[in-house]
Amino acid sequence: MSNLIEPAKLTKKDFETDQDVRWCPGCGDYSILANVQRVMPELGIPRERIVWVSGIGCSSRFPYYMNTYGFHTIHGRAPAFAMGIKVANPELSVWIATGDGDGLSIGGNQLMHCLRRNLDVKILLFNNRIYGLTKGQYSPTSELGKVTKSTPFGSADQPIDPASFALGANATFVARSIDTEAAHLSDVLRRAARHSGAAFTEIYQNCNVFNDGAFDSFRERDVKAERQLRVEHGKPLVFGAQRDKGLRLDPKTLTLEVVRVGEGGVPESEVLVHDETNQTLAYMLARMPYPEYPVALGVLYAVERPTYDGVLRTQKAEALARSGAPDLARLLRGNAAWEI
Amino acid sequence: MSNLIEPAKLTKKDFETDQDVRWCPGCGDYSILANVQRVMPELGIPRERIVWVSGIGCSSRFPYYMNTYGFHTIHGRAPAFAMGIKVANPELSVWIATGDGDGLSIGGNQLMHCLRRNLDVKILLFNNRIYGLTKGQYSPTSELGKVTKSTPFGSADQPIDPASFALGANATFVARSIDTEAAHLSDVLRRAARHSGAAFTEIYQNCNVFNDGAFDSFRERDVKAERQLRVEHGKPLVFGAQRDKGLRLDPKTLTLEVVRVGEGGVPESEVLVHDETNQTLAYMLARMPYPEYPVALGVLYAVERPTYDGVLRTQKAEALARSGAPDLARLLRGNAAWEI
Amino acid sequence: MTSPALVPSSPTEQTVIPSAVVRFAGDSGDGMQVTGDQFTVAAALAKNDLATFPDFPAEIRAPAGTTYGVSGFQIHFASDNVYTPGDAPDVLVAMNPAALKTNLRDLKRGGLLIVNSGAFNAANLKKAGYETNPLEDGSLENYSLLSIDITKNTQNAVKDTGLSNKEANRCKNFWTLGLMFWIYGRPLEPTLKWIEQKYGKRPELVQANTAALKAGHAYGETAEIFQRKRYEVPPAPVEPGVYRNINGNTATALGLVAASRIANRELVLGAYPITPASDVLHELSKYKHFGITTIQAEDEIAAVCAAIGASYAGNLGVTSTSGPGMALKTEAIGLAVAVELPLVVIDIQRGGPSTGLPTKTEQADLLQAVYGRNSEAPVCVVAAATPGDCFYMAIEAVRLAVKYMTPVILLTDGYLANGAEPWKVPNPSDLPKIELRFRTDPNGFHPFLRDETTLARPWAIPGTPGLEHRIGGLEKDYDSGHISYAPENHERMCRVRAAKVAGIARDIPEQTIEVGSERGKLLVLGWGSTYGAIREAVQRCRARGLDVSHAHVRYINPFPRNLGELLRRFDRVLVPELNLGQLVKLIRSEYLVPAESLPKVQGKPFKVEELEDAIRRLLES
Amino acid sequence: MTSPALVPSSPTEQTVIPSAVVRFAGDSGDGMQVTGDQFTVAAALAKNDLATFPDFPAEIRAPAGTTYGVSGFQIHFASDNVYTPGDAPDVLVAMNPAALKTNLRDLKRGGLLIVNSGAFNAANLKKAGYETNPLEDGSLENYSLLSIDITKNTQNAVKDTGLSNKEANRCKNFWTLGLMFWIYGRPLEPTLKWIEQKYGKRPELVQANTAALKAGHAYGETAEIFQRKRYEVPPAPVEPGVYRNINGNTATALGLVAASRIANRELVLGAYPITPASDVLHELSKYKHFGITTIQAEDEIAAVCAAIGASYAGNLGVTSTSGPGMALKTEAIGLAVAVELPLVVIDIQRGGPSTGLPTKTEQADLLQAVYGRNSEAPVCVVAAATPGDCFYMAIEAVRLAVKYMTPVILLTDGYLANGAEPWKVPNPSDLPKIELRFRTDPNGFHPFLRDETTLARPWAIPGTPGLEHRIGGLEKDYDSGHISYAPENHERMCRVRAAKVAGIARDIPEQTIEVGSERGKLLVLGWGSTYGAIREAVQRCRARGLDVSHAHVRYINPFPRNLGELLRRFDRVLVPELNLGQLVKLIRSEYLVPAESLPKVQGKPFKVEELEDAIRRLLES
Ligand SMILES: Cc1ncc(C[n+]2csc(CCOP(=O)(O)OP(=O)(O)O)c2C)c(N)n1
Ligand SMILES: Cc1ncc(C[n+]2csc(CCOP(=O)(O)OP(=O)(O)O)c2C)c(N)n1
Ligand code: SF4
Ligand code: SF4
Ligand SMILES: [Mg+2]
Ligand SMILES: [Mg+2]
Repeated sequence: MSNLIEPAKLTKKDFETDQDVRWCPGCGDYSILANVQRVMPELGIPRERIVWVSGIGCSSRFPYYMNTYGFHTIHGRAPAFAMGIKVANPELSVWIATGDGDGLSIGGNQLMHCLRRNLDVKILLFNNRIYGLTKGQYSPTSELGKVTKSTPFGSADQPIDPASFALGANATFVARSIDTEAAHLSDVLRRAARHSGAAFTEIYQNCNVFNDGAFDSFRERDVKAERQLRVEHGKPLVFGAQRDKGLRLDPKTLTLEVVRVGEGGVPESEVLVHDETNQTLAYMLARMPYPEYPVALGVLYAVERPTYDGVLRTQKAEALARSGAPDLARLLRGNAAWEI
Repeated sequence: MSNLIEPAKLTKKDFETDQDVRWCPGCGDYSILANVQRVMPELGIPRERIVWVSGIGCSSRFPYYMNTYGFHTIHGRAPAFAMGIKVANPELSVWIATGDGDGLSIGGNQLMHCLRRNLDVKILLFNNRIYGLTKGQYSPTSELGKVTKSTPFGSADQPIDPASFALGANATFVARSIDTEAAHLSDVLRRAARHSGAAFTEIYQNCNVFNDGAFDSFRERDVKAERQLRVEHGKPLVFGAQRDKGLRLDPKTLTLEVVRVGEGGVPESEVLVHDETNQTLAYMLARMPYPEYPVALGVLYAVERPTYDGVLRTQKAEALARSGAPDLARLLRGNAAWEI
Repeated sequence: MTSPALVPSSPTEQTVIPSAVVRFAGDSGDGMQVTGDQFTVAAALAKNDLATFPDFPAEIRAPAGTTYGVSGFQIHFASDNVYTPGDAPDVLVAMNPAALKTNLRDLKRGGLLIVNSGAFNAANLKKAGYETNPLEDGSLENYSLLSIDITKNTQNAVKDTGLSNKEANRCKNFWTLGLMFWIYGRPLEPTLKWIEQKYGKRPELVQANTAALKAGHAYGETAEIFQRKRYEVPPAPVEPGVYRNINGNTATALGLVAASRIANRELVLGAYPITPASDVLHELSKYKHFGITTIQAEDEIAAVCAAIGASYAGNLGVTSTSGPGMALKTEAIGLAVAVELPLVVIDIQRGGPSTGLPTKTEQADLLQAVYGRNSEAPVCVVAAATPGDCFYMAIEAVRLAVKYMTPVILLTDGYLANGAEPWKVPNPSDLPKIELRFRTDPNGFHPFLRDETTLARPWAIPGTPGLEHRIGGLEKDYDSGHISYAPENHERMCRVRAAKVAGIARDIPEQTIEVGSERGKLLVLGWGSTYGAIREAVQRCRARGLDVSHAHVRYINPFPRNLGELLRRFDRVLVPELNLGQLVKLIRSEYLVPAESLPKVQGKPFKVEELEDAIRRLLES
Repeated sequence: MTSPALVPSSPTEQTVIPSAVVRFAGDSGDGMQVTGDQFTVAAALAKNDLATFPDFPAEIRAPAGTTYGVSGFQIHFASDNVYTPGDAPDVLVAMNPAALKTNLRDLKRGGLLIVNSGAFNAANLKKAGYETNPLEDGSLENYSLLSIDITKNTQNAVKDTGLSNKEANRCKNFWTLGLMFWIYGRPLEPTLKWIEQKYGKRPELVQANTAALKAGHAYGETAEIFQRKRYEVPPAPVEPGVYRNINGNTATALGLVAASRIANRELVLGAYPITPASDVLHELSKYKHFGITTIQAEDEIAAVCAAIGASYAGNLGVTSTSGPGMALKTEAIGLAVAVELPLVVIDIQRGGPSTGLPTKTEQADLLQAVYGRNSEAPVCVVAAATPGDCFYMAIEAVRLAVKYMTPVILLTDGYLANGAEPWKVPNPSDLPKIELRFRTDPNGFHPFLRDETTLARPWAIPGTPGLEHRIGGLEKDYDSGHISYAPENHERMCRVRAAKVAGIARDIPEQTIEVGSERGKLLVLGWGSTYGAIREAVQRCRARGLDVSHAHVRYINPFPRNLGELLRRFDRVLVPELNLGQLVKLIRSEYLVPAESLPKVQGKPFKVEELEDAIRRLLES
């Protein structure tokens, strides 16, 4: 197989499969799929070196629609499969598609350890704040008091914020985007792809069947400028159609406050500047209560740290260098053999 | 059983069992046990209403030595058992003993969900940064590069900080103490006991067999004043034998800095004051890199939020009030029965 | 438009038939389940015996018109006892080409085929994969085809109500139902009343659906073609009483509520959603005022652990799931065995292995239930035979769990879960008794002190003064309950745990023969949801003079105490199962009888015909 | 102090005996494992055949002097073949009262009992639960007691080395070893060399331990009492070759390394620590330069998933665990069945149920291995018979897994894991071959296209251009590999997966008889670690003229193709197992032979005597 010529430049079509896409019409998963299929060719990775791994859920059907290698595994464990794959063949570009149920309910432990290990994989968590595939039970990201089939009196547990969970778990890359924000999502995906290490991206995704409109209050065209804060490294944290609002730190209380910027308000210099290497800032941004604060989108946090697979690779190389070519006969003999 | 008289005031002895304590001589678990047995009587809860639940590990042997109800379950799942216990009988005072392996490796998911649910249980995580019971493999809290039986070339994964994990998981109470600091540990335990909701307490515990001295650099008598920061709500964050060091916020970089306080340094007014209701501050304190910063001990975070069991109880009471006494005959008939 | 009479105007034209099988099939959006439900109510009110089975698409909401978006509902109703929803429909209603495509092969040769010709346009034909229009290419000539433009007829019927075209189209199912009501001579009132209740808040919908229903009915009345196509299925000789239609999951949930009331103990369900088990969670979560708490746990492990925790604290701990979830619960079930706490585990089996066929039925978790734990960890395993039986077996599972301080696994399956049958509503006072005994006396107490008869340890719950004690998964001393690694003690404990579960055989009914004589050439031995199909097949074979009997085990571990003796009374034993042969393995190993396996693993129940054939082949061989 | 001769000075006094069983027992801190190891090396160098078994305390480091802190080491060495570490010791060395207390009952009546009287002080006696001093109260009169103050003798021997009292005491085990060497006429040099290597960095320790060893030896030489107590166990007729001592866990690990080299493929072990499996992880983690990657995962689920992921990516994916961990892995193993990827799962069984007896042995995960998954999820199950056999069965597991694209479960247990035997080191070129075939040709490829002979699907690994494809746990179409819910297809797929695993029977050796004739009155059928005990028992019974044979299954699913026929050649079949009867269930159900169970669940292996008794009883009944 070595007489391969430089592969022709790929297009979106190259990443589409012949399988009928079986999400509900109108599901936010479609736009994410299209977006990913558009971004993938830009990465310059041959299709055969890309692997999509997923658990179970509507979102976890994702690999079937990507014309790459794909492994639709069991509920919640995609990160563990990905660990085996990446460690076995570090040349592969490994992507995980998961949901708020798959990744944060049953799969919370695998996700947490994948992030802290900093395994070099890209994780897209489709957060629709509901279990879609099992037809509409509340998820760990559903709001308190959520009425669903399994909670007719409202859910009794506090939700978790995926990004803050990821930060608490020591992730090296944490980002957020929205299914319908094509350009923004593409930017975030490109950044995630370039990150060396576990890149965690939460994507707010509308489940129009069981949780329709969950994100409308900050996703709809007419409100989004006022309700979304697009963060960019080195840029001030301002938002609003007129870019007239910003985040300021109250150093006394160590809290963020939304301030009017410019005319009638504070000068932009008082507004915090986004520093994606600052874990504390990322954490504050991730956890801003909504709707008192806007929803922070973009790359909240990104730093480089040794990857799990990278360290293992180095160890292997060093061991080989140190011990020389493996000698099975010697190994089997051990160092306390005797001859008869 | 209703002709009970007010129970006599209990003493430490009342909480000791007749079982041989089977930890290694010198293990930090002994001091934690003694401490807990000392604090328990103060809580004024009759022994029969206290339940200790644990997973598997040296630390998880804890319940056997407490003369209360006790359930030594399976590895990592104590919080889930506790959920069933507490929901079934909210009158019980439920305590969990777990380890860094039990609670953060295999049991990470159960712990995370217990915290975000805010189940009203008290969780003591004995962090010895090693798997004791299985004789010394590295744990999720072991430092990167840790050489153990299972990692002769050093571990390849970044550790997780239990307190920052708990905060990211939305815990309502997060504290830290040390096995050997009897008074401090007692204070923290009393606070945890009083907290309504999931109270997470990490206790640094020395495993003198497999990870001896893990905490010596900030635990030993001669260094501890300089290396420990004892936080107290409303008090300035100062430390040092001379109380001449403090933490200041650099609002520009949103980072903490260690400053000299008083003579030749900054005035105490510039030092941050601990606010245990501030999640961001708690997070920063939990994550301060050591040894550049001191180790923060005490109640890092404490807020009240509805508890999972509390909400369920309310829902049940409301349902009963609304629907009246349950009528099984009517329920079985349903609303589309016919008679023949 | 003239309003049709609300009762059949010309009853004399009805052909009396003993039974009929009807299947409604259409797009997910076509409302086939509602149609089926209403048709079922009508059959029930006409005192037919009946059984129904819905066939949901695997996809949540597949694009309209696709074959994988087809939703179906089958009903079998008769003037005699009905045991299954029927092998092959006598009547198929196909609302679009996809529905025809996926369902036609089941229709009986010569059966009545009603299609909505209005949906047979080019786009839909293509989506269904038809190259030519089957209504026109002669491919349906083996059936009695009634091609009606139901779309147009419905639009006409509702045009005065001011509904949008889209909404008007949604009434098609009521038009169709009206027509079917006419064919089977059913009154319209109950459905009209239901429409009123259901859509009360939107009068225009009440009006439109009413109009559609009546128009469909009138179409039957007036269209020439129907003169010779009306049927009457007379009432079945049903025991008098109050009846309701019930599916297995609802019956299971109600059984648990009933058990909780009978035992006078609150119940905690720990569950994680999974098809086809989720409805047990959904149903139970409605009954907080019955003292039922449902916990939607973070995963199946937490769900079962929470249930065990609840039992430990003195509530009835229950967990419900399906195959993959069962696999995850096995470690914790092993703990419940070791600490000897009551626990009810409900496994609503589905097609596997792994994720498999999540929406289809199978009986292949049996060996997992009996053996799927590390080490010697015996549990009691029982299985429900019909949807209504789920109610009683759920109560039985609770009874055994608390009496023997043991996990009990109740096996049902996707077919029982969603299949429905009329169910005689029991009087609560007639239900079995469940007596709970909590230890309160500290005198001589230790947590593994056994009851001499049941071998159960005492249930000593936190909160009881003086009984403070510790339990756990390590081996315990027989005489003190403390941790013990002593060799002989371990064997003694393993044996007593096994003896305890084996002893349940003394507390359960002896195995009976459902149908047929007590000895003979062939015994068909079934378990679980195959009950109806086996029973009917054996009855039919006996009617033809074959020497065959039917026995159905509800208790699998332990088996009824007389089972071996009963099996040996027959020359041969055939074990039909929806797996590759699992019960048959247990039977062979336990009794050394050369039982033969009749496996089927297609995600579908047995057809009565398949079983008849197998019985005949076997008796002729 | 005079230095004793390094070779026995008076060889003529030695009694020649065919074999001996010696047990060393003392406090965890007494160095009994080192003593045992050195004694083993000496026996090996003397060309005895031998087997050893250590008995670690369950606690990590129990307080000194307690009964639960006793650590033991037993060795059986002989001039003939040795199959077990021996039922009951001929010689017991007890270093303190607790060791005496916990071990005495195993000592043969009249056996030699060497005790360190220096440790029999009031405090130690009390900790061991003695009310009177057994050395003085006449309770040991059934044994040949040698009470020596080893503590004092050791202190005297090392007093010149300047060690602290505490350190001096640590040399007691070498003094004892010296004495034992004298009794069995072993040379001191190898141990002296070992001491030199081991303590080289601390010369005072080298000096002290050397002195202690020699002093113990000299004590034998000079103390009157020993004149009639020296034994010689002549060399065994061992095949020439290079030997090493090996325990089961090391053998398993080396087998995996060897398999990886033979197959020329890197291997990934995903594991989560658990007793008694952890040492496989520890051992394998040393061999990075062999291309072995070990992942200590966050839990057992992640461990097996990582192994499957590694297999998917074209490495050899392996996971190792024990009972409770197995329970957690079952869901993922089901996925490996569904996606048909190679996977080796090693279950080092321990006492259960639940946490059970974590440090003790048991064979009770067999049915879990064979049946413990949801739905029809057949896997291959094999079992190792001896510590050294673990090496070969590990290779075999890898060979079958990759050839048949299937999970293979390799069962060993705590007894094999820690038990050791001399092992003839194989020449790598003599090892079985493992050929890997990766699909590279996109022509006509689909992921579930099967090899006609093996029925295996192609291994098509990411990175291969043109083979991009998707796999998962949903059912797949036989002909295209795409998701399919079609009924007949599902049955076809279930059957082909079953046929594939069943077909392995063609690829494994036929079942042979280990000992005895090919037909007869009684066959003792064993599996796993009971090999040695059964073999010896059957040999002894045959020596007494009983008509009994021994067969030992290494392949459990599928069974060897001739097994049924072989079983039927015997009047009766007895199946001894360290469980309540599991293999016997499989045998009865598969072959309908009335095999009888001989269960033992005590966390301990069978004694040869127990088996002999059972055989005799059975043949006499
Ligand atoms: C072990 C196991 N438990 C439960 C299920 C059922 N199940 C499938 S998907 C799902 C939840 C999916 O939620 P999410 O990850 O949010 O995906 P979505 O469908 O919302 O995209 C559940 C509970 C399963 N397949 N396997
Ligand atoms: C399912 C399962 N997997 C693995 C084990 C083995 N095991 C017992 S304790 C333990 C780790 C304990 O570590 P930690 O919680 O830190 O406790 P410590 O002994 O250090 O106090 C492990 C891996 C087990 N008992 N059960
Ligand atoms: S159920 Fe919701 S998440 Fe799933 S495919 Fe449908 S719309 Fe999308
Ligand atoms: S191994 Fe470590 S943690 Fe466990 S009891 Fe011993 S000292 Fe304590
Ligand atoms: Mg979701
Ligand atoms: Mg630990």
